[in-house]
Formats: sequence, C-alpha cells, structure tokens
Amino acid sequence: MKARVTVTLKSGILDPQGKAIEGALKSLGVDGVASVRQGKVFDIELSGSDKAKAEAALKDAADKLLANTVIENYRVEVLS
Amino acid sequence: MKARVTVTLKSGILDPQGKAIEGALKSLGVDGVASVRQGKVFDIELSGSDKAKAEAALKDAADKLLANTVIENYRVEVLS
Amino acid sequence: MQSNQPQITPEIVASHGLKPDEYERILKLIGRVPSFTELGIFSAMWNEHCSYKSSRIHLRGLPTKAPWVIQGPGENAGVIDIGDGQAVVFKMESHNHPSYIEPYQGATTGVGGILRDVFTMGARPIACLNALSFGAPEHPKTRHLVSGVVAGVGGYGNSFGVPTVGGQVRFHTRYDGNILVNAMAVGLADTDKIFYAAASGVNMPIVYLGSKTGRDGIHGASMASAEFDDDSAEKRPTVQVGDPFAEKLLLEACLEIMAADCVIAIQDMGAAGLTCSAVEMGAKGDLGVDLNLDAVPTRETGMSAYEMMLSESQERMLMVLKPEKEKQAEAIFRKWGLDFAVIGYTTPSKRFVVKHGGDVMADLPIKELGDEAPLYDRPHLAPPPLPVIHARDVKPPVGIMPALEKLIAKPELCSKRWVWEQYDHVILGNTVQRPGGDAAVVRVQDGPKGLALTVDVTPRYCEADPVEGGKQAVAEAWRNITAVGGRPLAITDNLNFGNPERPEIMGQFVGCLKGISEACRALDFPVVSGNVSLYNETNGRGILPTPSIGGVGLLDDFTKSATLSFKAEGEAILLIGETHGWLGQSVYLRDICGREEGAPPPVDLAAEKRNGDVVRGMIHAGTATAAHDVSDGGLLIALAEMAIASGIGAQLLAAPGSIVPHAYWFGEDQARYVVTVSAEQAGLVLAKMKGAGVPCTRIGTTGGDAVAVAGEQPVSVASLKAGFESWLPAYMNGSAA
Amino acid sequence: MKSAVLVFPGINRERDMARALKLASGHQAAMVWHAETSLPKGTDLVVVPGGFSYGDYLRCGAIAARAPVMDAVRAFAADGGLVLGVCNGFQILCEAGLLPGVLMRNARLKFICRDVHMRVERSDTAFTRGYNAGQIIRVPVAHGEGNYEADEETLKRLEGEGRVLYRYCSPQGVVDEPANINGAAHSIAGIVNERGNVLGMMPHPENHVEDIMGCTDGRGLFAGLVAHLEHAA
Ligand SMILES: Nc1ncnc2c1ncn2[C@@H]1O[C@H](COP(=O)(O)OP(=O)(O)O)[C@@H](O)[C@H]1O
Ligand SMILES: [Mg+2]
Repeated sequence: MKARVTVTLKSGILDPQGKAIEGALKSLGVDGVASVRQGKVFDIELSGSDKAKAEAALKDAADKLLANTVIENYRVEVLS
Repeated sequence: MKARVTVTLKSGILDPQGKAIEGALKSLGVDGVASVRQGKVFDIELSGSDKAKAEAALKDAADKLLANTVIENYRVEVLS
Repeated sequence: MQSNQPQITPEIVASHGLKPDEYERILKLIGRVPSFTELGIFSAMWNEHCSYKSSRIHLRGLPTKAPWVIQGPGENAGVIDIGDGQAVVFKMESHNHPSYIEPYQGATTGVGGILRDVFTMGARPIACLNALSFGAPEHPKTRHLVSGVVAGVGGYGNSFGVPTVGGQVRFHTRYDGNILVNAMAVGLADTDKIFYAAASGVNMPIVYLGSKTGRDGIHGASMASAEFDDDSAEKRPTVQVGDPFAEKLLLEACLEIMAADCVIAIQDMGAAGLTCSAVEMGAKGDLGVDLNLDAVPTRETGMSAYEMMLSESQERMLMVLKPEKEKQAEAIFRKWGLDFAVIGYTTPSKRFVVKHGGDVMADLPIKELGDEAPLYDRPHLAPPPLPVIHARDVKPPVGIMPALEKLIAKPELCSKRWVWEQYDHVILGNTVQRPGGDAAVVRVQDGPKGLALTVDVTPRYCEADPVEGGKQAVAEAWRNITAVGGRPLAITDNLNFGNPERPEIMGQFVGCLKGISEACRALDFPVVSGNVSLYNETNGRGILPTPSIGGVGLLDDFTKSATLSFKAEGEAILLIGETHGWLGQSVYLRDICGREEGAPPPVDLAAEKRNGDVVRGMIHAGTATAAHDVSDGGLLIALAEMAIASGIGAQLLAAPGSIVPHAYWFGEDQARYVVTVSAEQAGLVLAKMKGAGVPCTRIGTTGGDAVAVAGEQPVSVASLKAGFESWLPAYMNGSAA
Repeated sequence: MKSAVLVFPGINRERDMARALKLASGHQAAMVWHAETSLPKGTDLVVVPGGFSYGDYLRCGAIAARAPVMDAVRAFAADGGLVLGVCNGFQILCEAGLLPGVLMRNARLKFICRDVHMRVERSDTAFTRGYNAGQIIRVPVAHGEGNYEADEETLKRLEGEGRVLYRYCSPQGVVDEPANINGAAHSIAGIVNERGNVLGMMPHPENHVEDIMGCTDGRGLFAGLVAHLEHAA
C-alpha cells in the first residue's frame, strides 16, 4: 500500500522558510505570490492490505515522529 | 487563490532523511513500514483569480526555485 | 479609554498571574480600573521575569564593581574593559520552560534572545556557551529533550555564525519535569561605542526593526483572550519559532547603523516584547513614550493592541534614532531586507501611551510601571547542615582502576563530544582552545589577546549547602579560567531555582547568593550581568538549585595558554592544593556507592586565590607544560582526562598513607590543580612552592600508554578513552540507559 | 592574487575566508554583495564562502544560486576564471549548475563539526598544486548537509575524468565508511568541473591556515592557487 502523510505548520506559527522563499520568488519576478508556507510530505510504502490498520499505523507514526504536534498539523491519506 | 506545489525526490535519488525516518519508525514499533521518502509542500496564496495564469506562475516558480529539477519532480495544484 | 475591550474580572486578573493584592496596587497606582491592554502591560511588567520581585532585594548584595567594569547589571548585558579600547559584552539567560514544551524551538529562541542582548549593546558576538540540565537518562522524555535542545542550540548558533565553544551537560532526576537550558553569549565592542537602552531627547522617533509581529508566545492569558476571539486554539501558539537567518540580518543591519552613528538608544524585544522594551527605554531616559500600534508591522491580520503589546515574536528591536539620520537608517535596514517602521515618539509627559485604531488603549505612568512593581522579601529557611562524611565510612571499591573505568563512562563524567560536535565551534577562525578543555580560549580579533570562557556550577553541592555550593560555582569558573592561563575578570550568573514562595527554596536562593557574593569578593570577580529563573518545579518538587556561573577571563597573549593534555613522556606530574579526601556529595559516593549524601567540600577562598595565582604564573612563565583543575570526580579523573586528551599515559605513586586510597583518588577537595613540568624543573618548582607556602607534591610521571597507580592493575589510555567517549553516543542511539 | 569573496545574506564564513586569502596572497579580498551584477575588474579568483545563505531555507544554496551576482560568476567561469566554493559555497555552485550533483542531509542527520582527514587525489590542478598527490590533510568540517550525491553516470564521469580532488579518509589515508563523515557518494569531499576551473568542497581549509589553530594543512590550497596564478601570469 502507498500512503502519504502531509505535515503543515499550524496557522500563526512563524514560518521562516516560507518567508524567505516568498521573498526569493518576488525577487525572481514570479507574479502574484502573496504568501508561502512550507510543509513536508512523507510518501510511505506499507506492507499488508488492511486500509484501516494502515491508517492507524500512520497516525501513530505522525504523532510519534513525523509531525511535531506542538506546532504542526498532519493529514494521513492511504492512496492505494 | 490558494495553491499547493508538491516537490518529491525522483526515484533513484538517495534520500538519507527518508531512510533515517524509516529506521526510526521501525524502532518505534510502527508496524508495516516498508519505505519512506520525504518531500516538501508549499502552500501558496496568490493574488488574482485567473486559474490558468496562476498555474503558469506556479510552474515558473517551481522551475526557477522551488524544485531542483535535477533531482526532484513537482506537481502544481490550484485549489480554489 | 477605549471601551470595547474585555471587562476586568477577578478571573482575568488571576489568569494574568497577578495576585489580588498586586491588583489592588495597580488600582491605587492609576486611580481607576485598568483597561484590558493595561492589565496585560502590568502583568508583563510585574511578572517575576521582568520585575525580579522575589529576587531583587537579594541581588543588591552582589559585588558588581571593579576598575575594569564598564557596565554592571541593569542593561541588556554586562560590559568589561579588556584594554586597547576594546570591551567584552556578555550575559547568560535561561529558556527552561519553552524548551521543555518544544525542545528545538525553545532552545533556538533562547540562543537568539541572548545574542540579541549582546549585539544590542553594539558588540559583535564572538562566542556562545550553554549549560544544559536534563532529567535522569532513564526518564522516558530525556532522550527526546536532549536531542531537540542540542539540535536547537546548534541550529541557531551555527546558522547565525557564532562559535559555540563551551558549556555543561548534566543529568539528574530532579530535572525530569523541568529541564534547564541556559545560553550565554559573548561579544566584542569598542569601549567608546557601547549602546544603551535609555532614550534621550523629546520627540525623537521610536523605530521598530526586524521581523514582523505575530501572535507568538502571548503571555499567560489564553483563557482571558479566548473570550473575545472564538477560533482561539489555533491562533494562539504559545511556542515561538526562531529564525536565525533574520537574526543574522538584524545583527549586520544594527552594527551598520550603529557605525553610521544613527542610534540614540536601542533595546531588543525579549520577554514581553514591545511592552518591556518601550517602557524601559522611556523610564531609563526619564521620558514618556507614545506608541501608535497601527504602524507596527504584523504578519497576522486583526491583531489587537493587547496582542501586539504582549507578543513575544523573535528577532525584533526597538531604537530611538537621531531624527536627521532616519532616512539613512531606513535605507540600511531595507538593504538587509528587514522591516522598519516609526511606531512612536518620545514625549516629555513621562506617560506610556498606546494608541490603536484611533483609540487610546493604555495611558500609564511610565516610571511607576517599573519602579512601583511589587518587591518581596519572601521568607527563607536555610537547610539544616548535613553531616561530614568520613572516608572510613565509605565503602572502598573492588579496585581503584575498575572504579575509575566505571566513573569515567557514566553520564556525569563522560565526554560531551556528542553535544559539542553538533555546534560549529571553529567558525570565525579564532577558537584557540576548543570544547573539551577547562575553559575555551577565543582569540580577540587578530590577537595577541584571548578570552577564556567557561560555565560552571555543581547543583548537588548547592542543594546540600547553598552557601558553599554558591562559592564553589564561582570558584570553579575562576579555576577553569586560571587553568588555561587566563586572568579571571567577571561573571554572569543564571540563577535557576524552584518556587520562591516556599521558604526552603528561597533559603537555597539566599544561601547561594551569599556564597556567590563571598567568592566574587574574595576572588575579585564581580557580577556584571545575569538572569533569574524561578518556579522551576513539577508536582511540588523543585529542581536542584542551579546557579550557573558564566566566567570570562583575559589572556594578554593567547599563545601563552595551557591545555590539559600531557605534552611529552617523562614529565613530572605535580598536584597543587591540599587533599583531605572529601567524599561527601562526591561522584564516587553517588555513582559507585549509590549515596547522594553529606556536606559538600568546603571552599577555602584564600587557598583558591593563592593556588590559582601560582598556577597562572607557572603557565605564563612557560614552566607548566599542561594544566588542569581538579573538579568533579576528583584527582584520578582529572589525570585520566589529561591522559585521554594526549594519548600519553602516567605512572602514579600510591596514595599517601594518611588518606584512604579511594578518598585520595576520588575525593573532591577544592582549590586543586594538576600541572606537568619538565623533569629537570620539578625539583626547583617544588622548592619554590615550599618557600611560598603553596601545597605541592609530585605524584607521578607521564609516559607509557596506560594510567598506572603503584600497586594497582594499570588501564590503557585507549580503553579509558573508549569508555569516556562511548556513553553519550550509545545512550542517544538507544543502546544504553 | 586578486580575489573576490561573495557575500549573500546569511553567509557567515566570509571573514574567515578573507583572512586566509590575505595570509596566502598578501592581498585583501574584495567583498562582493549578492546584488551586484559584475565582479571587480581584474579578479583572479572568485570565492563563494561558507555559511547559511538565506538560512539554508528551501534547499541549501538554492536561493543564493539565483542571485544577480551569480550570472557574473557564470560568465567569469565560462571565461576560464577560477572559482572556489567552500561548504555553503559548494552547495551554491551545485544549485547554480556550475558543478554537478547535490549536497544532501548528512547520513546521520546531524550537523557535524570536527576535524576530518582528506586525501588529495592529484596535485596537477590549480586547486591542489600546493599538495602532493596522495597527501593526507586535516581540516575541519562544519555542516549539516554535506552528503554529496549524483547519479551513477555523473559519478562515473567524475571518477573517470579525475575530477574528484579531495576524498574523506582515515588519518592513515584509508577511504572507508567510518571515515566518510557525511555518507557522501564515493567519499567525495571536493570536485571540479569539466574544465577544471571551478572547485566545490565541503571542509574548511580556511580554518586551518594558522599555527595557533594547531594545524596548517589548509594553507596548501591557497598557496597553490597563488602559485598557479603567478605561473600563469
Ligand atoms: N553543552 C556543551 N556545549 C559545549 N561544550 C560543552 C558542553 N558541555 C560540556 N562541554 C565541554 O566539555 C568539557 C568538559 O565539561 P565539564 O566536565 O563541565 O568541564 P569542567 O569540569 O572543566 O567544568 C568542557 O570543555 C566543556 O566546555
Ligand atoms: Mg575544569
């Protein structure tokens, strides 16, 4: 099974990376960018075929390691 | 307009971070993880309302800066 | 006053950490009910962190003066004169609670804050140090906290571009729920270009610089503010995120506009951000301040006056500019890509006026905000003295050398390389002595001067006997500087204690300060800056009292410094100072016998001074080829560290008959150093010491590839080194407890 | 030797580099701001120093690689001018397309600062003529992302064309896994471009040029450049 965990910063948390990228895009002349926030994706291959079990395992992974839940939110999708 | 650019490593390129996370998840006892690859997402707010134009601007942004196309692929989605 | 702010209720007052009598004080002071914004301002100014209300009266007793002190406590950082028109600016500060909640960001913002304190005064940071206290290794959170904090300290300093050259790391169960992250920064400035916080002149522009303001770390009152904002949880992160890149830009921009002579006063926005910085600038300059919050650069929409006044967003500064230089200053800031906005003016009114959206949100007497803050002389109770533990009542080890091998591979005494290798300690190209020695040595510009830098404290001594423990912390910092050949000049202190409302804790605080004061006086080692962190406790149990002492010393010629590694085979090993075999509170007693007991070693300040001055003299004269102070773990640990650093072994004489061997080798008597001298000079040195009344004995000879004590099985230096280096990496890998 | 040291926001080893260049050549390097569109006249050597340009946000070196001054550097390199990138400078040169490959997170995911040993693979280049081929030198590293990676074909070309100039090794000169501090492909510490005039390396030779630092093994690189330029002149 393939799955994706997307981790994004909670709103209100400063995103220095996004800020720097925003500035760079502007100076590169990319049009109309108002704001950028950067997050992470984890593309994960799982053994087994039980979707519910996989989802539970991924939530566990996100809570324990992939996301820093003090400042980040995450979303889990089992793709296939 | 809100958009998301997702950048992932091309297959075949070594991902030390993904590999380390894979190992960490295993040792944390998260079940059934076969492999992990890490990528990035950029959540971008755009001014204007022309979807096609926005898409073109984002492609431009990805080519010019957000992705290193030697090692990375990207995908652009205009969400709203 | 604008009316559409929340009503003040007793609950709101309490949620701001203000006691009922403190609130009464506010009512009396301003003669009316404060607005919500005003209440926020009071809570920020009158909390422990800003007002030092529990500690102030005791801090007054610290010696803060010496001919070389340019600025003592009271400014962003202390300043000392090192000659040639150069000054060293330094301070230490804690970021304990945030680091427990989010270790990486807590540590980064701690480092960022202390760096700002230093460059605010016009100094370019040249070194950082850090003192870290974690819970027991086996505590489930410890590994995660160590990994996050160390990555955070490194993450900020490495990117900012300052070498992190020294520090301390300890583990103790009393920090399980309350770790300590103390960061120290040291900068270099010209004595005639120091910048201060006091504003001067009426109608001068007050300028906001740096990053934009968000809702970061808004102080305490999430409950109260939730009442006027529905989707609150997500909007009120209590965690600040550090941005070392922005800070590096801020540094360069600040130094550039200082050099261009644009600045009248400058203050960084640290804890309680805009409130504290603006009030201090005005109050110190005997001026009022008018702020217009509509001009504050924000990164979120709809921020209230309350939020802007209390935001702790990082990487921001407040400046009073020379009006004629405003354009020039702005151009410099724009060049560095930073925000720049005139957000107010100084006034003659001595009032602190905050306007937002056309309304006056606060109008308070500016001096009283600081001066009239509550001041407490809290009851304090000295702990009962603990019994002196006699060596004969302490179990001997199976063998001296196996005990050495065991001790050196334990958390307390093992190498902290795993930590400091994550810190860039060589950047700027001036780190003459890297971490791993007694004090770091950092060259001053192109030399010949150098600075010796160290952080020290032994919390278990402080708990057992606060006065002796306080003395010992200062004495050890003084000794570590001396051991590299430095002349100790001044200290910064970071006083980490539990809840001051408990008399036992206040007793520790008062006792430690007494000890610190005595030692600083005796050693001519004044306090020029510091920080107090109270309420470090969980479930009613305080941390070990931990007054971290950051010491700065001067080397007139950094090439005349000593390191702890043995230099050659066949040199004489001398022990300077008296050995009685003091085992109370020793690492031996705890880690070998499982007893954390007894009175700690007493500190004889006269002996410290006499012995230290002698050692420094030997280093300067080139007589001492290696030098190391004897601290934690005792004599044999010190010798093993010298052997490990060099790869050269030592043949040691047996313990003198008058002292039980394990007390001789592992006792923690103070005021001692190990030095090596060439075999030819040994006799002369011993004779001279005798003449000068300095206790000095030859205890062995360097050489071979093992550390050998007469009558004991020798241990190879390689195996000692393996043990010394292995514990921390193994622990962090999850393969050791 | 007239050198130009590029300064991007967030760069922080530019002073270390300027000091080393001064020691080696007697000349003060020109510090060139990222927004410039040309290099000082008569520049012999462009140095992209270490640091954290733009915080190393996004990817290390990515934003700096797109700064205006980099067009001038590209033109300078195309003309055969010498370009040296150290640490962040190496990352910037890769991102700018002046060198192949990329620098990824260290295999052990931690920032690492310590002295490492490198084997100088050949001495017949501008960047190594101050050393003997096979010489082992000791210099510090200080980076979190120094793990050099490139596709198989690129690596093959680099090796085939002798473009790997510096390789991590043990103090005895053995190239093996334990000595490969960041997990780099083929233990690569430094490479040159096809033409041999652009070098990127992770370690910091500029921090080992003075006796008082306990080691002067970094000097050879700078001395070699000076000699090379004198010879060419
Ligand atoms: N957190 C840290 N950061 C940097 N260096 C550290 C840290 N902890 C310990 N060190 C270094 O490790 C060495 C040994 O530390 P310590 O045992 O506390 O020394 P001492 O007994 O001389 O005070 C010192 O050089 C010290 O600076
Ligand atoms: Mg010491």
